[in-house]
Amino acid sequence: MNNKYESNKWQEVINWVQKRSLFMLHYCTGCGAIELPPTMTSRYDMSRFGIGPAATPRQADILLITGYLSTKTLRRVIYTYEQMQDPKFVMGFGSCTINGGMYWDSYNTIKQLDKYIPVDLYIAGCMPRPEAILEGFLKLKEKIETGNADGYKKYNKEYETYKKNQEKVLGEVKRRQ
Amino acid sequence: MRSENELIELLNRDLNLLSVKKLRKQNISIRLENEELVSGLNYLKSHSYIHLATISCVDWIEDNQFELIYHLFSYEDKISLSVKTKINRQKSRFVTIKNLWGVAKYYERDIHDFFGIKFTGNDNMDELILENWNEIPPMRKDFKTRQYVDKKYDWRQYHGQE
Amino acid sequence: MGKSKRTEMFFGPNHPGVPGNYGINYFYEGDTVVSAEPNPGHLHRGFEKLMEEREWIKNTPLVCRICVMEPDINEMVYAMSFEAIGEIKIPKRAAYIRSIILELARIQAHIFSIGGNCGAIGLYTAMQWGVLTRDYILDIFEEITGGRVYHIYIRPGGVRHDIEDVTLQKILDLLNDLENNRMPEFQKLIFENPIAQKRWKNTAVLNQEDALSLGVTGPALRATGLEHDVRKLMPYAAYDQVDFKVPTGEDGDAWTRLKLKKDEIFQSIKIIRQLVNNIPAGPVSLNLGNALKYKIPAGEAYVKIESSRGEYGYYVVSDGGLKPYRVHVRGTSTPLGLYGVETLLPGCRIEDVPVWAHSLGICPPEFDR
Amino acid sequence: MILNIFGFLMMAFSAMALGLLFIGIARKVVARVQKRIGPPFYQPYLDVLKLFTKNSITHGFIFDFGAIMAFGGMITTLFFVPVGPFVLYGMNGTLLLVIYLMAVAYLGMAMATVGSGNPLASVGISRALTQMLGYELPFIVVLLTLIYSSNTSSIIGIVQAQQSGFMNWNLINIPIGTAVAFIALLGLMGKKPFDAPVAPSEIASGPVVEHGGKYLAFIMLQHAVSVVVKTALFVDLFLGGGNNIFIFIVKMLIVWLLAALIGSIFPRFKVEEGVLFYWRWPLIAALLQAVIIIF
Repeated sequence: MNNKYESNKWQEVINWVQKRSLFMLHYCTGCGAIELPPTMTSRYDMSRFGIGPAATPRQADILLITGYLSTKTLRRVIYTYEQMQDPKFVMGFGSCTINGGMYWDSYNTIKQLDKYIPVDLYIAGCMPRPEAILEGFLKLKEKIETGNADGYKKYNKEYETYKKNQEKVLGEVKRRQ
Repeated sequence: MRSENELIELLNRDLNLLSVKKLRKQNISIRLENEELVSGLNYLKSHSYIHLATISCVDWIEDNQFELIYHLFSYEDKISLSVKTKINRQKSRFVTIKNLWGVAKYYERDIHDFFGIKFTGNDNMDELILENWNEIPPMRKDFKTRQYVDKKYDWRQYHGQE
Repeated sequence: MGKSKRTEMFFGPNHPGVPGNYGINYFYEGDTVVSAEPNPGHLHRGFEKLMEEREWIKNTPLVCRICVMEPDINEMVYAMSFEAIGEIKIPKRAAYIRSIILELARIQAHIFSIGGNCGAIGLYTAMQWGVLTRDYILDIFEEITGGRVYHIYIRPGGVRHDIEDVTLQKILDLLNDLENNRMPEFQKLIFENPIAQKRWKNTAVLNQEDALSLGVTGPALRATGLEHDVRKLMPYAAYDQVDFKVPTGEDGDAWTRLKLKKDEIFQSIKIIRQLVNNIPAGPVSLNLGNALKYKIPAGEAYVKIESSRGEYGYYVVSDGGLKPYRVHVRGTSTPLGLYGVETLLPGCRIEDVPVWAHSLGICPPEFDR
Repeated sequence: MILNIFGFLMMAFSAMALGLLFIGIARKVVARVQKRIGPPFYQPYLDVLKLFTKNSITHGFIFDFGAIMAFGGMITTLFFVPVGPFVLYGMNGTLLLVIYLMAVAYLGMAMATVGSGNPLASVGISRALTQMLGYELPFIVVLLTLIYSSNTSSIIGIVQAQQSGFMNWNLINIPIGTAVAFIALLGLMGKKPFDAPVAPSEIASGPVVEHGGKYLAFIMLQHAVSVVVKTALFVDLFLGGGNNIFIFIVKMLIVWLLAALIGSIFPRFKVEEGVLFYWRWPLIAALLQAVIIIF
């Protein structure tokens, strides 16, 4: 995988801007979503870092997969992800997205999120504390600045692989723009 | 307001019980024949057991039977009453009680999802919780989760792991 | 005849107003919902199957994840069903500690729910304050159990470890702060807010007849005037040792339910004060032998307790083995979230749909399981 | 000619910059009410810049045209509203023209909505147009009173009539009317409690639900300009305008922050409740004011 980022002044400016303003899609896919309100609101207040909630996928930059994904949700997540506009970033949130976590032997949850959509960053923990989430956001910002958060490019490039994996779990996935 | 023993007496008198058990304080379970279940529930509903908490199903694979348990509660007697009946596992068909409690419609759909039991009279038996499920229903005892998971999902490979 | 102007709308799963990952597909004409259908199952993890595959004790960390709003309820009801089948009597101090934990959980759930209701009508300041206030209770939980959200504290045979006196004092301080500083703020901001009243009054009305036939419990039932509370009907833990009232309302609308929740917070504060002041000394858990080899005789139990939204029940069957033979979870909002959507939502306005869902306490993970 | 175009561009860009600054400050203030620190005041600039770097998807010609119409409509309105000493057009009738032009932006949004075909957006825009019926009625009554009392329908004329001291402000002359106009201003700006058209928890940000990337950036800029236009209009009409641009901006900021603070402690009205609210007390008050002024 070639992550080498070409030094380009214009691209640098774009990355700098993108890093400082991130709209997070308000989609609670799992129980991790319970730690998002504290992160968003008064006590931890992630808006300090320029991260705010967005109501619809069209407006959002970050897709947070907050915890386990049942296959039924995975389908919606794929639709949502494909509706989002580039550049878009995915954060896997909690152990469940990494290897199934608590639900490693459940028949209805996926075990590994990055098989189905590209993940830029994982936050471990069940569930991650608000501090961990903030730390994750800061790490993501670093990655964006250095141009390493390129999951969406990978998705376009290796689309067929992802599609194959998705269809293995879901059957047919109807795609609409 | 009846006590547990009064209730058992009443039920023995009016219903054709297969068995009755006082499980613990404020907890009674009774067993009815398949055919008498709906009329029995109807009787209980008219005797202040108006709260249907849920319908559970247990797969007794060794006896080749499914057991349906209707959990009722009376706000007057303050007794939680479980009404049970067993049905054949192969036939896996039973009658709906949605005319007694409309909400049972969804409990039955849920049981249909997880056990594959069809309820006659309940017209909507579409998938509720699961989506595109084409294995044997997951809550049956002969459904092996581990095998299914191994087949369907990929495990994450860690460095240094076989 | 004019053409029917029905339009389909997907309210969730990806929608900011929906509580959790849950969908309601409805058709609307003008601004009114004419037919609705729930679309649950996005959070299905197969808990009941997973629990059949794990030993009794290993289920303790699992059950709390069924409902994330109030995880302790699940731990409690699971432990209670284990004890009911095994006919185990837990120490008195453990019962007191359990009640304290459950009441704290109730307060945090109520505050969170009030905040969520305010978010649904656009009163974001109250939502922010609500989450902030809840966080202080989570701090107490963290001190007692080590976890903010999932505590894994109440286990079969008692609780995991003792509460220290310092922490009990902290709980009392927190309650004082809540009662004297924070609740009056909420009172001014939410309950004396004319527009909020306008939005909630006569909205999402659930009458007594419907509530009983659906099997609705908790604040939604009490708001219609019935004084039904599992804590009073079938006392568990240490609830028979304390003196408290069950607040009821009349109208059965969203406003009444919210006021009830506020009153219940004060009742819970009262309960915790009594419990903390009268807590007996002694052990906090029984020694049941090797944790991985817990065994209880064959049997069954349907156990229910009062969560912040109503009756939460577990039906547990044991065949005498190392693992439960069958566990069935009856989530509180199951009747409302499934059948209630179909029957009660039609006639509601589009802008009242989130108010409906939040004020009736729809919590999708507990019916998806 | 070239100088004129340059002037227009300068005005448009500085209005955008000022509007975004206002939005940033309001976010910060509201955050303090909510007991948090809040984003830096320059966050809206970054948001807009970022949105311009994003890919965006169109939903057809009508969608594009609607977005341009919304943005262009608002910019055009700006040229007719005196912002401090900057007056581009001062002819008679600008006041009514401005009210008329402000609707163009909404119509543009409505077109974009049609283009996107999203039911949430159509609900949102129908709410916005319904709400317009609500606040315009008392607002127009107040404006007619104003035109009557100042003997001119040119905004700059009304400003000039209020010069020479605080006591000449319309705030003092027609106090009830000012209050009514302020309430109407809340609806005009879509501030709470009159933000039903964009209610995120009900209809997922309403008309802009399908706007992503550059389209959303245009909508944000349009919003920024509209903040400037509407607060400037209010300052011109009731708070004596201003020859000094700084004093003028401070007055605008006060109006804007007052609106933001009110928004932070109220939930939103249902749309028809909002309309009925406007048709009740504000309308009666406005008519009362008119009667007082005329007789």
